[in-house]
Amino acid sequence: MKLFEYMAKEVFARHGIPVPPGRVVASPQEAAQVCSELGEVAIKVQILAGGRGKAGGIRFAASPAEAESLAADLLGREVRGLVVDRLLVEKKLAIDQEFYLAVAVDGAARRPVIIASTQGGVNIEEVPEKLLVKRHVDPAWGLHPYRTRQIGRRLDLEGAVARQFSDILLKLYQVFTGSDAELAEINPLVLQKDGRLVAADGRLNLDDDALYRHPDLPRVAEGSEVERRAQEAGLSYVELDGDIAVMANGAGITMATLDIIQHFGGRPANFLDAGGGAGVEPMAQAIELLLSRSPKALLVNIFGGITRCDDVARAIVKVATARGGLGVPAVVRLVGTNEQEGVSILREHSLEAYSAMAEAAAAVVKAAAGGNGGGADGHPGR
Amino acid sequence: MKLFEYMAKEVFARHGIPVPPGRVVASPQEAAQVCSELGEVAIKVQILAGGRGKAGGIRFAASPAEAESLAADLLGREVRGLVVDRLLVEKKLAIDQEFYLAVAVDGAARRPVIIASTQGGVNIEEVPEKLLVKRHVDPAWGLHPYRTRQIGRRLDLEGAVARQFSDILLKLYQVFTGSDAELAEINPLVLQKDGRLVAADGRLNLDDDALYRHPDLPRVAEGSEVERRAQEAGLSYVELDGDIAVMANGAGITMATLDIIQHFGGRPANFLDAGGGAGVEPMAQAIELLLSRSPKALLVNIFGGITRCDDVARAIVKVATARGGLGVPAVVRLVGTNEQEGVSILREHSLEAYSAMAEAAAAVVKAAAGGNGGGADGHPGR
Amino acid sequence: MAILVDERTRVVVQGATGNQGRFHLAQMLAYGTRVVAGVSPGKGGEEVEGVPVYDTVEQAVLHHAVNASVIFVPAAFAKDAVFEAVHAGLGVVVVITEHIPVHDAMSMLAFARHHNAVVVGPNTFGVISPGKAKLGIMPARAYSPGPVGIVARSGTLSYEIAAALTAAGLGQSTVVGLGGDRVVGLNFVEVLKRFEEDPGTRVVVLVGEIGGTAEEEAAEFTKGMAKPVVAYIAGRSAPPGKRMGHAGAIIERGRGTFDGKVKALESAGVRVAALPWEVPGLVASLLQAGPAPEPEARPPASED
Amino acid sequence: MAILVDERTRVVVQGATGNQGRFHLAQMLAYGTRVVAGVSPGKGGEEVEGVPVYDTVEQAVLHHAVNASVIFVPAAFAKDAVFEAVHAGLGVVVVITEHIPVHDAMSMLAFARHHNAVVVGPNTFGVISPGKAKLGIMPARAYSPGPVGIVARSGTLSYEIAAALTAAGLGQSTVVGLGGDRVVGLNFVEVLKRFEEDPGTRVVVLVGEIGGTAEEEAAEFTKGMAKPVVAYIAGRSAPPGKRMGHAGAIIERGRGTFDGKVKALESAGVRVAALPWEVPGLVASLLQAGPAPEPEARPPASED
Repeated sequence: MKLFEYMAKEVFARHGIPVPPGRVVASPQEAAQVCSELGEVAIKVQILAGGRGKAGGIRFAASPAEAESLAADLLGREVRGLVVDRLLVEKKLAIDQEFYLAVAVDGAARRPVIIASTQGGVNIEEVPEKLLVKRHVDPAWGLHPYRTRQIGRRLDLEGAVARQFSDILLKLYQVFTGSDAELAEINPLVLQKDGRLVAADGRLNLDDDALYRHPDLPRVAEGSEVERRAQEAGLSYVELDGDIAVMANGAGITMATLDIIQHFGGRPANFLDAGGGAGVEPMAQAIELLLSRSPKALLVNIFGGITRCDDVARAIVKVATARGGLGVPAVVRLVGTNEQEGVSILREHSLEAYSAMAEAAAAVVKAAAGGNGGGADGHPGR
Repeated sequence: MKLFEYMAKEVFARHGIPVPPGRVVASPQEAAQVCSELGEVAIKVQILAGGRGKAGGIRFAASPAEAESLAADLLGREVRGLVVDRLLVEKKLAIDQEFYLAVAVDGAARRPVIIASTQGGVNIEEVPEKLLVKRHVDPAWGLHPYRTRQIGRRLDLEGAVARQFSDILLKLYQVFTGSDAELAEINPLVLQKDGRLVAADGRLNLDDDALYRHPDLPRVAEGSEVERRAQEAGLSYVELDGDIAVMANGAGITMATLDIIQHFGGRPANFLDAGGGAGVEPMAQAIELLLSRSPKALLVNIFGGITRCDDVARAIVKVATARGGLGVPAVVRLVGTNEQEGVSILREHSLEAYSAMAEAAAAVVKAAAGGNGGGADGHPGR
Repeated sequence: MAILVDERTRVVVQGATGNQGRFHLAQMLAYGTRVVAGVSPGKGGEEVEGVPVYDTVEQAVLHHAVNASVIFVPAAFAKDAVFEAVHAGLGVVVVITEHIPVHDAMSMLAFARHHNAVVVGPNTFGVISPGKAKLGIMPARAYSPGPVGIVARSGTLSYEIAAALTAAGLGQSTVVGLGGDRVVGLNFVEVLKRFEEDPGTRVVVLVGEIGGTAEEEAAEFTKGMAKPVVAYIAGRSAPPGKRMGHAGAIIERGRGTFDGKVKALESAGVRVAALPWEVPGLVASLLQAGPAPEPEARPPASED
Repeated sequence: MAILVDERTRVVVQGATGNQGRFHLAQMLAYGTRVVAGVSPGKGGEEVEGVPVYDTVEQAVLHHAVNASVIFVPAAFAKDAVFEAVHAGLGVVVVITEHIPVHDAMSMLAFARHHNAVVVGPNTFGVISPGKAKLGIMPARAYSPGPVGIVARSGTLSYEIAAALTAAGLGQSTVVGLGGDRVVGLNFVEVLKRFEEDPGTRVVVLVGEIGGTAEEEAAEFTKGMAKPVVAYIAGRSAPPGKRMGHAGAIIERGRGTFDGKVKALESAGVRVAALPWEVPGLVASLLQAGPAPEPEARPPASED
């Protein structure tokens, strides 16, 4: 789960990391108010996407009137495909130098990694490797001050700036571990003309699997309405822009199913991993969800291990019965545990099951393109 | 620094370890009041010594009147050589079983050690080794629940009691690390008849060297008046019951000096390690402190490394000058850095210096016994 | 021969009395795996399928010569379970549990590495050496003994491929699930290394997916391997920025793309199947072309 | 020959710009120790006695072939300094600093052990191999080169004994101060082991004191030693329950008594001196009786 900049900065500030004075606002009047308190301000759209500066999402206002008019302009606008409903209004900084500083989970190394650079304020992916300082942290021992000094030294920091940097990095690491974060990033970390370092921008991506132990941290809903419903139902669901709805069991097989649909010339409407061992009810919910987006066809691809093929069949029948038919051509591929029972249940409702993935995929692509594709149209008992 | 039982329990309770309801009191009236609130109570003298139960320092009262009279009896009394000025009045427990549980610094293993036993309520040193469960904790990884379960399992705990035990041990370990403790002990850890575990007694010995980072924890003054003054002056000083005052530099050499005095038939009045590299002023203070206890003789034994012999001589002369003479025979042994200057300074004030420890020790013993011992009587300029 | 687990593996199931634990303990036993103990705190003294349950792994080790564990405990307690297994000296720890917080995973994997224990997973289907031992939740009938080693990130996709190989008469030495999380104990390279050294493996199938750089690192490693490798990579059609179920399966900031992985593998000489059902054909052709298997090491004959 | 430090030891002084650091850096240099760098955060670029100062140990290691450190930083920062030295790969870390919190000590010593670094101290006078290198605060003139190894808990007492040996013409191979704290990096046994293996040491003097069980463990170890050991134990006159300066020097709950230690040592064949000035005589008699020294290992002669 990604936090908005202003939320990340609240967490940073709680840990003692200096952030610019400012407030999050939802109206032009509030923006004017903050400007009248702070003087010259930066007005920044709060969206969960990078590159907002280039997209015009960061403006500067010298007067409350200007702040009000800029805020009015930004609120409600779309930036990077996301509607702006919140702005962070902050005192404008007198920038001397910009650094990059982050702590992230390094999957390959299985350890936290600190990434720092003198090239702050830009997308870190665009900074050449030789200008990055990377240091892994052993979870057994944590981060100690000597390592933060080493990193500061590598950035050629000296004196008071080096000490501030060291302190901020120790605190950022505390934010990272203390919040169960996947990424805690300050970009840019600004050295102001008065010699003080401040976190001018902040990102904090939290581990969804650890949110349960952080009731104090804010919650941010991501994705579309349907994606959120799916998430609440415990499904792993991603919307795509095609027209063939897909349900499979297992992330890898689901991805492969999408690839195969594409291979046969079709366009998948979604990724939906029903997981291993899901029961009738969750799978029925998942199918309902897929159908709510009005696809041209539905492919259910099950290799039954823990997942029982008869449960899959019952889920399909349940939805079809409830809706008075699935409404779209449905292609079902069933293999594995209780395969025979599943196939029988489908047959009783005039649905045919495939056993080969290739055939099923070819059939669903044909069905979506207008042909029947060998599958049923999903109206049971017809 | 040792905390009183009631202070230790306050720390325990802050960490979520169950302790009996109760309050510390300093008057019989308060004791009666607590008893009227809690019903039957235990009244326990608060002293920094073990074995108070056998010494009559724990009593039980069934009524406020009884509590008042017992408290009146206990307050002001001497128990184990210490005057009682505080009592802990606690609800009396219905005891089913008593356990021992502690986390301590194991110097030999260089790691924390957990010690647990089904033989609680007695001096743990008297419990046979085979009835103790000992487990070391690697500081890199800390204590995890599985180890507390293992220890509970070794004590044959089951069900809800095992879960409570595991929880209490995890919290006691947090007390230990979080307070920079040398020892965090619950003895006995009582299993009550209602099935709940409670810390019936508590010890918490803190690391003096780490007190600076625990401003929130209470301070307890230990030792005699003179010992406290010495401690405040940063001296390592221990009172003994002899009559020859001793100052040396270094803990080992100071101990050896006491041994040698005893070897020659004398009785040392104190241990005083002036430390390495002490200056004139602290050493003068130290000598003042020794003389304040009116010893029969003074031995200063210096092997000068960082400590400069001329500084030692100046300190002695300074005290003698200020007091118009040391007032007791003083034997000085000076060897090492700036030895010649030191000897010259002493000579100028008619004080003789030895170079062999044996001779110096023999001389001071003789002087304390009434002879002059070859040293000076400490009156300069005579 | 096989890697990681075989007929000498003596297994404790942690979380043996939960629904999942019970079910898969029975399945593993039925497969012939030597499941000798279960562990569930507070349930010591019970039995599951005739297997004794203990409160702690320490006790299980005291009473049985356990050398591996399969963990089914809930995510919030999984880290503790891994620490317990590693502390008890078990050499292979298979973590089925999913949704373990990534900081817990980093911590428990660091502990395991410091103690030279191999952790498979978390969020893995496990490890199976067909005909010898099954430590995990995979459907037994997809597998048969043979010379093909499989290493996969994903469960069902690898079942699919194993079943296709089995159907084609191409049995497996060992099938290893790395796990679908961003941080897992074993990576492709470490498993490839073991397959390379295993006399029972003649061809290796690598089942990868988009995201991360594990496949690229594997490609680099295969350059030094004597044994041929076949790969299948899922996620060709996945758009950037969307996480496809697995924590790792996401193309972020241009890294971990399908094309990048396929290119890396192909330029290292790996045969990459465009579709899953092409794998058996590629394996069969390589088995025919490959070197003869080394004879298995045998114990010296008894002297009496 | 010597143990722990010798003429090849290349030293960084951590806390080089403080009063103590400066003074002893100069003393060590004057003794001939190869002090090649100093470290003081924020003071990089300065010099102390002509020795360059760096901000970090990492930099000192980059610029010089450092393999040992002497630490003078204040107690609150000492743990960090030890971590830094060990992380940088230094094999011997001498911690002069006293009053380090014991939890810090346990942590830094655990880190050092995990990384196979030797920590001498904390609260030690250091290590000296007379004529070769001095890493610490001991007065140089108390020592001379020779065949006696000394290991002590206490500084001044060991200076006294070393000086008496030197005066008697009995030089030292190496003198090691374990440190006066309750938790220290090296114990008697570990140092005895090194002396036993050191061709340059023929007799070992152990200077112990009341408290703890280190002397008893040492006694047990000496039973297996070929080289003779002489001991002196301070604290005969100390009453129980009183801590005599050193964190360890206290008879608690009947453990660590003078009599117990002397008995353990004597029954292991160690000659225990009743008074410090008896040590040289005992050493001299053992040197006369003992085996001839092994020839020192020499580097192979150059071929040109």
